[in-house]
Amino acid sequence: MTKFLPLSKAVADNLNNGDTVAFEGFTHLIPTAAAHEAIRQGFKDLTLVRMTPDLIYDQMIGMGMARKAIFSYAGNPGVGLLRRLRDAVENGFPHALEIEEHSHAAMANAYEAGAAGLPCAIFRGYRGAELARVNPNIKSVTCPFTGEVLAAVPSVRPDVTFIHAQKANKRGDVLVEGIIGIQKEAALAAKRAVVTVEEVVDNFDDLHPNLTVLPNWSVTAISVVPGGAHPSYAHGYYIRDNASYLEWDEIAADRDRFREWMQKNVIEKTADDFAGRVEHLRNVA
Amino acid sequence: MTKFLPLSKAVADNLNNGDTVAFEGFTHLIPTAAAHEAIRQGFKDLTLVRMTPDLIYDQMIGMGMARKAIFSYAGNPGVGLLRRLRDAVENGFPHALEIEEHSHAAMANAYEAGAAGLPCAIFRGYRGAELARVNPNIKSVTCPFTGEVLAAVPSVRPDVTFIHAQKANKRGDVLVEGIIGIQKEAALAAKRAVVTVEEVVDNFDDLHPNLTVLPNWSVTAISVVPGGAHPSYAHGYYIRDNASYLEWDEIAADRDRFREWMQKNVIEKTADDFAGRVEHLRNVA
Amino acid sequence: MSELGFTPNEMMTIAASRALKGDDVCFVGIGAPSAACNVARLTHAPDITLIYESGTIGTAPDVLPLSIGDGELCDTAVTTVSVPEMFRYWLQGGRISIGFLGAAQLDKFGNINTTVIGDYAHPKTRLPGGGGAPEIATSSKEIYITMAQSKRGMVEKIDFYTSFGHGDGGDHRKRLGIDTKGPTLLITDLAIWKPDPVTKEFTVVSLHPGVTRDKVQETCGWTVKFADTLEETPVPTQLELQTLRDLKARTDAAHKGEAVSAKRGSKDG
Amino acid sequence: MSELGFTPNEMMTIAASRALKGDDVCFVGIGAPSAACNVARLTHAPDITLIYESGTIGTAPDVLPLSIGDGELCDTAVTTVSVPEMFRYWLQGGRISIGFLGAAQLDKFGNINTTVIGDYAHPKTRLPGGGGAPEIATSSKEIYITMAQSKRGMVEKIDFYTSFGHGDGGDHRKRLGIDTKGPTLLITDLAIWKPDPVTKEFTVVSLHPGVTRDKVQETCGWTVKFADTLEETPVPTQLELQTLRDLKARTDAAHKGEAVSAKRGSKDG
Repeated sequence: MTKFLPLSKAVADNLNNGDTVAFEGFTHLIPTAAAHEAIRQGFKDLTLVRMTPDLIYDQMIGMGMARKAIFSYAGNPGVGLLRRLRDAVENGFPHALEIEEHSHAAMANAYEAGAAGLPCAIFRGYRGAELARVNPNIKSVTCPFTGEVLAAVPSVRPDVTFIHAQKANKRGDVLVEGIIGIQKEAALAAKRAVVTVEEVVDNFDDLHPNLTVLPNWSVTAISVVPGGAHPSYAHGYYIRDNASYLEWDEIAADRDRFREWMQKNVIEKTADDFAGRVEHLRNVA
Repeated sequence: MTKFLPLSKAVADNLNNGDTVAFEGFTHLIPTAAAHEAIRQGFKDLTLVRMTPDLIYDQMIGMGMARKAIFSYAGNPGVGLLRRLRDAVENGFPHALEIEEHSHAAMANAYEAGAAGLPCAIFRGYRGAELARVNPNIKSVTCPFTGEVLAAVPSVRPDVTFIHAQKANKRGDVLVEGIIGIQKEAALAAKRAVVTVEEVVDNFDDLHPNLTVLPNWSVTAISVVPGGAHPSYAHGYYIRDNASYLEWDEIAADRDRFREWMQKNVIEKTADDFAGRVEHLRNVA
Repeated sequence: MSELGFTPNEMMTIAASRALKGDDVCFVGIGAPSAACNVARLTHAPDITLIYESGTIGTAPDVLPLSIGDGELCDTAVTTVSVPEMFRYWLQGGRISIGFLGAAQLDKFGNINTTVIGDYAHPKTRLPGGGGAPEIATSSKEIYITMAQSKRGMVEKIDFYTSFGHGDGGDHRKRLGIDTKGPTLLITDLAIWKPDPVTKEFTVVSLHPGVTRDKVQETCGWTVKFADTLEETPVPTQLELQTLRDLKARTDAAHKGEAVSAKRGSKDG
Repeated sequence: MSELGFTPNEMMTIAASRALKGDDVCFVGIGAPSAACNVARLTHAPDITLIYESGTIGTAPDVLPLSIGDGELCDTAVTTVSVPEMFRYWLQGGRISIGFLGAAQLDKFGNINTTVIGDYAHPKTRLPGGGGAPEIATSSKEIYITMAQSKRGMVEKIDFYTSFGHGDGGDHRKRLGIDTKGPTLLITDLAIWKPDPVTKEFTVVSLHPGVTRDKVQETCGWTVKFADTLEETPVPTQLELQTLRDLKARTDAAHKGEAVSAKRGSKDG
């Protein structure tokens, strides 16, 4: 059964140094507020899992919190490279970063297998692709009926997954809608699932029965953080702050400027500051 | 791109003697009208696939149309046994029926793998269960990471799948809602997918973006048959005719009574008769 | 109805309902398990999560479904998912605390047959088959079984292992690499049974009111073991009985075709 | 803007858009592919199905998404599915007719690198990586590639095989058991290229207006093959140009933060 907690406590209770953690979000609903809280609490030695590590993992890597990254596309979506991640991989700054790199199909299947309680996923993938040469966690399985050789990857089973969702009801059931991405799988694949939401509503009685809902007993903790996905977006609440993504490319290009920005915009701030950041992006429909 | 066709033509164009065919529906949305049309057209030598063969497969088997059945639960749901199927298995009447029997988990995974274009599915199943001894299509695969032995079954790839859905829009996109069962997977796993619907609406503009919709280019043909799921139901249109399921138990118990009932209620009827059968079951909400 | 004011079947359902707790997540088989789970929900365990294999999660039907996929289950559910998702994420994912099964044939180690009577290839009676049971039996954290006693149903040796209980007893599950508990409770119309901690053989721990040891043995195909201290199952409370009977009455009316409105489709035209 | 009245980049996008048909189902990469696909949709191919890997199927955005997951894509889609479903049912299921990719590095056989420049373990430049490309390249029925020409981008030997094109050429795909066609079209800012039927080496079949053979060779890192009969790409029509420019203008405005309303959430409170 889930608990409603302030974000600082939800993060402190559920994340530990050395954990394998996923802050998931596929462009939409990225749990920025949760990631910033983890940065403020200064965790170390994390294995960061995500299909599309973007600004928040660039920030955590730049702050020296990550030992390893497991991912399939490490870019600033639509803008370019992740400069702090590059600095870690190319120059070992602030320290070396181990990487385990996959394709999207592999990661999606690995999360799905994790949610399904399986040790591995099989799929038709990596044919002719060189990742299979450099990543020892890409193996193969032979179909016992046709003899076809299929790719196999270990399932993703994070110690804890953080996601952002549109809303919870008072019982603690959680709704994700719009581009639902990999959130359900990431939450169900993890030992613990922490969800930040835009708001809490009385009940879900009017929801269509086939939407993506996580029942309260499948969620460890919920924190209400309006705007908590910024500069990503929450469908139905506020739009993507594309300008911030463009700006990040400059901030992250310089080590000092990065540290200053983090100090001013993350370390000295709280989860409560997110609501103000999305004010100009809110729906006027 | 899909075509809107009268049911008789949709069945004639897409089903052939000897085909592997799924008339799918998991209690909800069973494509009875399509099955009755197939019975009227007198196909032979079919391999019938379905998780829960119920009245319609009992009818097709009783009419001697099936060579083989692939299934996971051959019962009249909530009522008891399927007496025509029993007669075929136990007494070879009207002729012998080959069976390939699985668990629900296996069939669900096999359809899912079929929709995903894979040759097989793996899952944690059949442990200690005797079906693995009598069904040569239950094999195993060893996880290359953990060494765990998982069950493997061939994917289901029907020549043609028939499903019933609530509605299509004018472009031919199809909506399934409520207990969605295995319909999407069954349709996508097949070479050809034929859908009967309750009605056609102008567009789906007001639908929530995350509902179960089959785009028009993934559907071969659509036929409008109001009431086409009876005695099953169409959520939002009419409720399940539980009394008919109870009655079937008596009809199917006797070979002669069965033939008479089929003659009167299927052979001498058309798809147009379904609308009248659900009149008393329609929503008064 | 006996002179006790309730039937053995009612006692069975109510005793089974008492075993369920508010934080349980139950994968519900149809029939007696469904009645027991819903009585629990309507009495002492309002927060219990009931899951039917048709994909309805957290359902709260007003009448008992005739099938596992009646519309009422979806109408009242927290969410309704596809069947592959149900078996992959929710059952295989290890989220079910109690798998609740019935049985056509049962042996003393909780192995269940619902497939065939006689030889598989040439059966005397072809039964419906396993459905979800083979994986419910091994993926749920524990299994409760409920059935009315009879010599035909409770047998020394079942004809087919549709779903695995404790196999030959002892650590047989463990030897197959199955790390869930398996059958931990059997509730019949006459008694409550629990597996012996070592041999895993079902042992009577409580007799329902008015039931004798002889009666239990007469309706069971194996030599029954009784616990050293045998309890008597508390009689149904007025609330339990009334809840069960009301549920059955609503259910019978609905299944005879008195229409319950079909609600909650999509919002468009 | 050249004296021709359009830029090479505009010509590239428009030439690419012309290759798409109304019954195509396109898996769309971000950037140039996205612009080309949407120009096609807004001109000669209104029924084209555009799919982005974020799960939006049959989307029709009014502005180009900055990322593959902008809200506009979901707002206008026929349906939006989960990412595992996208990669399993729609891509791996064989339902994509055209996979449309860009490239950081490309070789003459259509092999693409978007992973690293230099050695994988000690890269000179760490690029974002493959994302969906490794499986798009092998599961789509055919692959179109679009990129602006440069010696740095079009190289004799790529540093890393992020996604497989024709490998070493000839029947290399077939030898790996890959039964899809692979790259069948390359559209650059200077020319249209198609693979030689036998060797599979990209060969220039059409030069864009005002482009010379020398210019194509100067901006390409391998020795360019030209078809015996070389076409000239028709100049953009007024409709094509206007459509592309309007789309870009709307896009630029939106990405600078002028809010487009966030529509179509759930209907409840």
